[in-house]
Amino acid sequence: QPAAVSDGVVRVGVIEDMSGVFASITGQGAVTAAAMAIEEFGGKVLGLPVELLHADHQNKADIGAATARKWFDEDKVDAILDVATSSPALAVLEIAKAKKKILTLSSPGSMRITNEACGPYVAHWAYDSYAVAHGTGNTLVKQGLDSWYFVTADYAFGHSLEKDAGDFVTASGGKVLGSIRHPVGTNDFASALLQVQASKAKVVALANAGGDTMNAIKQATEFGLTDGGQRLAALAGMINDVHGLGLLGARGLIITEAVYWDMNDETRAWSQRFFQRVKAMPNMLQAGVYSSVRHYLRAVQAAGTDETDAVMRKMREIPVNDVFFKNGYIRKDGRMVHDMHLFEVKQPSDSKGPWDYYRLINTIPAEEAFQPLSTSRCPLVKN
Amino acid sequence: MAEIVLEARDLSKEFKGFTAVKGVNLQVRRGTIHALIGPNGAGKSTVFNLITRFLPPTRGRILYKGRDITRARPADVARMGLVRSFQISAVFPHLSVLENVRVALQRPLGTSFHFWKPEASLHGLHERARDLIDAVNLAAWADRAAVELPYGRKRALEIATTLALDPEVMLLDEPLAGMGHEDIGHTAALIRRVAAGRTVLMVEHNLSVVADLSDTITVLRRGEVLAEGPYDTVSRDPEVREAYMGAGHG
Amino acid sequence: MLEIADLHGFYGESHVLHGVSLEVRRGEVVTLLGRNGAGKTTTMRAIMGILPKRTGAIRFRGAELVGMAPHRIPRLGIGYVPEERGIFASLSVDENLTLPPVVRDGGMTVEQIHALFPNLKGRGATQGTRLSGGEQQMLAIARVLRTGADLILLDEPTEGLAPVIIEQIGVAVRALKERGFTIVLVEQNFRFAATIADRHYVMEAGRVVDMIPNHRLHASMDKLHDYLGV
Amino acid sequence: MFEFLGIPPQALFGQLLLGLINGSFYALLSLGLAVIFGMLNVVNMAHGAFYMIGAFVAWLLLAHAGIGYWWALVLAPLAVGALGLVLERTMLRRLYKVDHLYGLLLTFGLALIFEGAFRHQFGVSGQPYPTPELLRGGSNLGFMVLPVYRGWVVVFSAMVCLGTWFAIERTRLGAYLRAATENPVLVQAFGINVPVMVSLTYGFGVALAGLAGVLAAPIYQVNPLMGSNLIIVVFAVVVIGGMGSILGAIVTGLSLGLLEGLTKLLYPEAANIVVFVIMAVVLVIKPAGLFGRER
Amino acid sequence: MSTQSTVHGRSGLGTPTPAVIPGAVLWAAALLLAVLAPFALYPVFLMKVLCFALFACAFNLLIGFAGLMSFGHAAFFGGAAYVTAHAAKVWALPPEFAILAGVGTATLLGLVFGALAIRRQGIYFAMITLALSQMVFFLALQLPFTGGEDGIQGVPRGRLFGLVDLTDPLAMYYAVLALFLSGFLVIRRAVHSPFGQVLKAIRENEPRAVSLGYRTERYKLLAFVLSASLAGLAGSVKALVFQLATLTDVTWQMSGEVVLMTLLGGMGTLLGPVVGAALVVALESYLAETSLPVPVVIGAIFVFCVLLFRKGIVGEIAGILKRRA
Ligand SMILES: Nc1ncnc2c1ncn2[C@@H]1O[C@H](COP(=O)(O)OP(=O)(O)OP(=O)(O)O)[C@@H](O)[C@H]1O
Ligand SMILES: Nc1ncnc2c1ncn2[C@@H]1O[C@H](COP(=O)(O)OP(=O)(O)OP(=O)(O)O)[C@@H](O)[C@H]1O
Ligand SMILES: [Mg+2]
Ligand SMILES: [Mg+2]
Repeated sequence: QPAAVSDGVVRVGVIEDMSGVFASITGQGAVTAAAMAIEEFGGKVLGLPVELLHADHQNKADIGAATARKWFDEDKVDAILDVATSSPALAVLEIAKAKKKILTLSSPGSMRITNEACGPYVAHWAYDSYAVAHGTGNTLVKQGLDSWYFVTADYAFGHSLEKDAGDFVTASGGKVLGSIRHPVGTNDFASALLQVQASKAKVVALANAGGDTMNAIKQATEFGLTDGGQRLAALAGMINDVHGLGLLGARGLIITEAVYWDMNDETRAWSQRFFQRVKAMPNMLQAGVYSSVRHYLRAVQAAGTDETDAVMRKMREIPVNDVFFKNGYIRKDGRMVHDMHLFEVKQPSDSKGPWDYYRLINTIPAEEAFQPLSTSRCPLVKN
Repeated sequence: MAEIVLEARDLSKEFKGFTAVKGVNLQVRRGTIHALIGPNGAGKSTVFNLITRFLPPTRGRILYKGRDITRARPADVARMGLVRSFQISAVFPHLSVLENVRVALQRPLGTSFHFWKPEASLHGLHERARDLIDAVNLAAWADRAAVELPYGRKRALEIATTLALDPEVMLLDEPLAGMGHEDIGHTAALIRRVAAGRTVLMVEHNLSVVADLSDTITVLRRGEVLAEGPYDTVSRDPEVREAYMGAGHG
Repeated sequence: MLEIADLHGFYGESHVLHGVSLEVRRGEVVTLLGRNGAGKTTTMRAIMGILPKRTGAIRFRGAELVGMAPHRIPRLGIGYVPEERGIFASLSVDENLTLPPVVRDGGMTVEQIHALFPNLKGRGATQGTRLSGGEQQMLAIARVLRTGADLILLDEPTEGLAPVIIEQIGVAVRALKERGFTIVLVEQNFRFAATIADRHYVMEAGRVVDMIPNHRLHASMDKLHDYLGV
Repeated sequence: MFEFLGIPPQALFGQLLLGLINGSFYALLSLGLAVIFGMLNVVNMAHGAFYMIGAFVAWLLLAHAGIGYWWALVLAPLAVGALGLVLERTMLRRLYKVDHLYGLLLTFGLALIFEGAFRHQFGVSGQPYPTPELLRGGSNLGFMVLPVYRGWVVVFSAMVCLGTWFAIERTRLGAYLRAATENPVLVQAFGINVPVMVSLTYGFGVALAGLAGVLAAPIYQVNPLMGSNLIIVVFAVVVIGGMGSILGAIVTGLSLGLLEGLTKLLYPEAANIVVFVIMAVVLVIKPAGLFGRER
Repeated sequence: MSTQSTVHGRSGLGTPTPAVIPGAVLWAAALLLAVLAPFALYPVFLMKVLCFALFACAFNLLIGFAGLMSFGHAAFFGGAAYVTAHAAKVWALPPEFAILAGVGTATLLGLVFGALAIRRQGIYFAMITLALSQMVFFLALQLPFTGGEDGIQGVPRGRLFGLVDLTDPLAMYYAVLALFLSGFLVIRRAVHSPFGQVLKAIRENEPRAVSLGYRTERYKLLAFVLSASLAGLAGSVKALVFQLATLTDVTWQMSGEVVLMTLLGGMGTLLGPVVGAALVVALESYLAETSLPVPVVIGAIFVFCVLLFRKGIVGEIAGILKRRA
């Protein structure tokens, strides 16, 4: 029933960081992933064209918000299917809620998305700070690394990473010795690292992402942190960071990700196609964008319309099944629940070449991977 | 002897170890024209700046009508009726002649901070402004921007503006500097006219005008008072002749 | 040595020199007399090429100065002592003295300069502008003597100076003349000028209106009164 | 073992040393700014951009021509200086006669162009630049591991600062510069080519920024925005030190670096703003700056 | 009364202006256009233009009429935006009080900045304001209530005076228009007030103004505070329009942007900043959809204006009209 599609086009958009600190983990890769999902549908759904818009918010919440507002008001965009970075994402979230439009988020990891800020048309896709903090935190504490010091990016995602990991550490009998905050896009971690070094904490947990994580790891090596016996944990580390640092700099890091390109034939095939276009392997954020766009289009197909309520109902009904995410489902608070994996970065000698970086050490089953609904602060959960 | 209206006591000014004014004592009597002369760098302008509080003195006191104004703010000194002119012509170049004078008249109105009042509230001042402009023979220029005036006319405007404050004491720093011969005569006459009922302290190099106008002359040299008195006395002082006037004058 | 023909000079829009012509022979002391604003300083600035705009011809030893880059002119051997003296406050006396580069052989040594201006001796480390007005004037003159320039332009060297110092400067100028320097002097104080100059050019409103050799000065007194209003 | 305000000496010395390193960058950058301001009366808002370009030139040399750090240390400042020279000749020169504010606005525009262009070309995520072979590793000072490279930065920039100070305050060339700052026309009338000197000064000033950029490359990522926030701090340094004072720029740069380090220990929250607070205080007490002359 | 179309304020008093009637017609037409605009154009875009126009007008009051160039006006704009956002969201104040709180903050900031900065002039003044505003930037980054990198989001627009529902775009637009107009009129009046006269005199020749008995620092300070308050008003309104307050509003690049708007439109003209703001905002939103790098284009315009176009659009037009007259 094509008539049910507003103005004859299904328009979806993604707002990414195209040139900032998070450009390599979101950016063009995320846009390409979305495009690949649409291509799988032949660029059409319900016989009508699917149009993909993308924008660069330059890591500024107001640009992100202004873009979303204009897309909804002026450009007849039906859904926004990713917004990179927590701050712009939360800003867009408010607008999407007010305008009753579907929003799925893969790139940001802030817990507020599925707690205080949750909404009926919002889904949080690939990961969140709880999931990665949980994975990495548990593993390290079990190894007896029980005193932690945080180097935290001063924004929603950083805070929630620190809080979630800190909670695990204390819950499993460890101690959090302190934390240092830094603005996003910091150049110099020297004085933070010096403080961390003086604290003699066993684990230096980096509650930041992208370029910040890489910078911090690089400088930690420079100041001899690891030589002094302290262990670095990149809580939101991703395969791109490993690639940027090189195995020599990143070896031994524990990283929790939802996907790895080299898991099975299916992922390898898809990732190779992705690699052809982006010159990098996908990380969980980009795979998440692919997954959410694909799922959205399936829901539109099933609903026979692009009307928000109907599509959202279908999105919750149909299980998420694609190359990377198996049997996922969207919970009441908007969380898309799926397995998470724990990886250790290989030693240079064990690697067969570029992008052969991870060794799987553990898979965290979907039920355990995410914040239990019982502790959710999402108002939708209570009613 | 008339009352002393302005007095400097042991006034000194040092600039980073260099003493520009050294223990100057100066007494200006009410109703007189008092000239301050001396070679370049003698400290005349500095004394002027000290008296009008544009520079803080290193030492010494300044008394105006018996009140100590050594620590007063320059704007306050002006409000008390002690108003100066500048060595280089000081007008508001892009305001009209009328507005130039009106700015001076407007202060006593007390509405100068009123940013919500219309400009029309100042129109009541126009009559008085035009009178003052007439007095210095600028009527023909009243609506022209000050920047368009020839040099000598700017000095006239400056005097009109100064008069608008109805000062008790006027301090004129080289009022004739850079003027052509015609302007000099005119302006000297103007100064004489406006000096009636006021006190004038002026710095001037033009000795013939000084001789003509002033009741008392103070000669400064290297920051110190060298001589003081009426022109005839001063100009016969051998030291003054040596330091300033040279063989040619007097 | 220096020949100026039909020189016009401008400050922005205002036309200040209206066809100045004069010549100076080697070894002469020549003065420019004239009222305030007659264009004397401007003429000197035009020679030095630091006037924003000028037309006409200025020939120095056969080289045309109009159109030449300003920094090349002094290198031909012309020294300039400006009206306002131009002593640099951020430089010591010695630095001021050695600031202008030596442009030709035959300049005076620092010892010779000290002999000529004893006041400058032993003041080398003093900040330039701390000197008294007269000493500053001496320094300004001394500064160009070192460079080997043999044509010296002096703009009002006696302005505002005590007669004692004027006398001293007169002695210095005569000494320079004896050494073979050529000097062009701008003076208001024509009593002073009369004691040292060979010839006088009189300027009025941007033109040279007369030339009076020094020996005819007394005979021309009336004319001068007219010109200068003294 | 002694303690300072309850801070263990390790932390104290460590942070102070880091402060000194930051201070070296402040000093180098504010020195360039001061030189330019002194001669041209231009507040060079593009200074941070030139710093960034210096780092990028080093990176480009390495990535595309295989030319390493030591050559970059020479070539990058030359390249940046040449760029500055061209800009001075073609643009800045036209503004000397109008209000000095226009110089500030022009260089602000240039900064936007440069940063925008590099950002467009290279993204802001930053390019890694390896520490030169010779300066790798750290040396254990007891209270901290000092990366050799950072030590080198302190020593080298101190040398450059001293050299510049000496050249300007103690040589003939410096005398020309200072004189031309006061009265360019007269200096020209002494046979010195002032316009060329002005161009060269601007070139030299920005070359110093370029040099700082090369020095920074191995420490921080090479990043199009690396200069944009740093430069405001440097402005504050210059205001505190007194505009146009060479010595003021160097001394204030280093001491503020130290002070910032100290603040990071005592009250880390204030570390970013301590410089500005000091600026406000200095303005109240000595409006011309600590070493400045009132103009 | 002199009613001039270009309001440059420099032509002589009492000279009859031939453009009296066309001037009035022009104003009326502009007002009508502003009232009808949201039916043709995207209201949020228009509101953004109005906010920045007010911001630029406030900045212009200082540079154009007091001769002081602030390079730190983002502090007032952004500072007010934060406080308004916080007041509306956390304290749940109605919009009129939230705006008042923002403007009050900007005024206080203006007082502090002004007291420090007016000790110096020219480029020093610019640098000091720049540095002080950077301090506000860091405060905004670190103070707990500002939300760091996230800013304050989801600010409720609320009901104006408990009556007008501002979530309606048209209602919001007219509210913004009204606020802009009142800000604009305050500036226009201030420029032509007794205060404005003194300010002009100070700009022209400060020592002379002092010698006439004016305590010039106080006038400059008042001008600074006035300008800061109005910049704050612009920021407060912007926070409500976009329902957020973020670091962008307090960066020094924002301070630079408002300089550009004013420069482009014409410093010291009343309408210039409005034209400049409209142009820059339109340009930015156009550029955002192309692949051209925005800062480069903006920077190029800056360089162009400074080198060749210093009077700005309105300034140039006024110049041409004057020459023909
Ligand atoms: N701000 C200053 N810093 C240092 N020295 C100064 C300053 N102002 C003036 N002087 C010095 O103080 C002395 C007196 O200067 P002043 O201007 O009072 O002289 P004057 O008698 O007015 O001369 P003129 O006839 O040229 O106006 C001069 O030697 C001058 O160099
Ligand atoms: N920088 C300038 N800009 C514009 N006009 C100028 C400038 N300098 C001088 N003038 C004008 O040029 C004319 C000639 O000035 P100049 O200085 O050459 O006179 P002068 O003969 O040296 O006088 P004085 O005896 O006062 O030194 C005067 O009318 C003067 O007002
Ligand atoms: Mg549609
Ligand atoms: Mg002269």
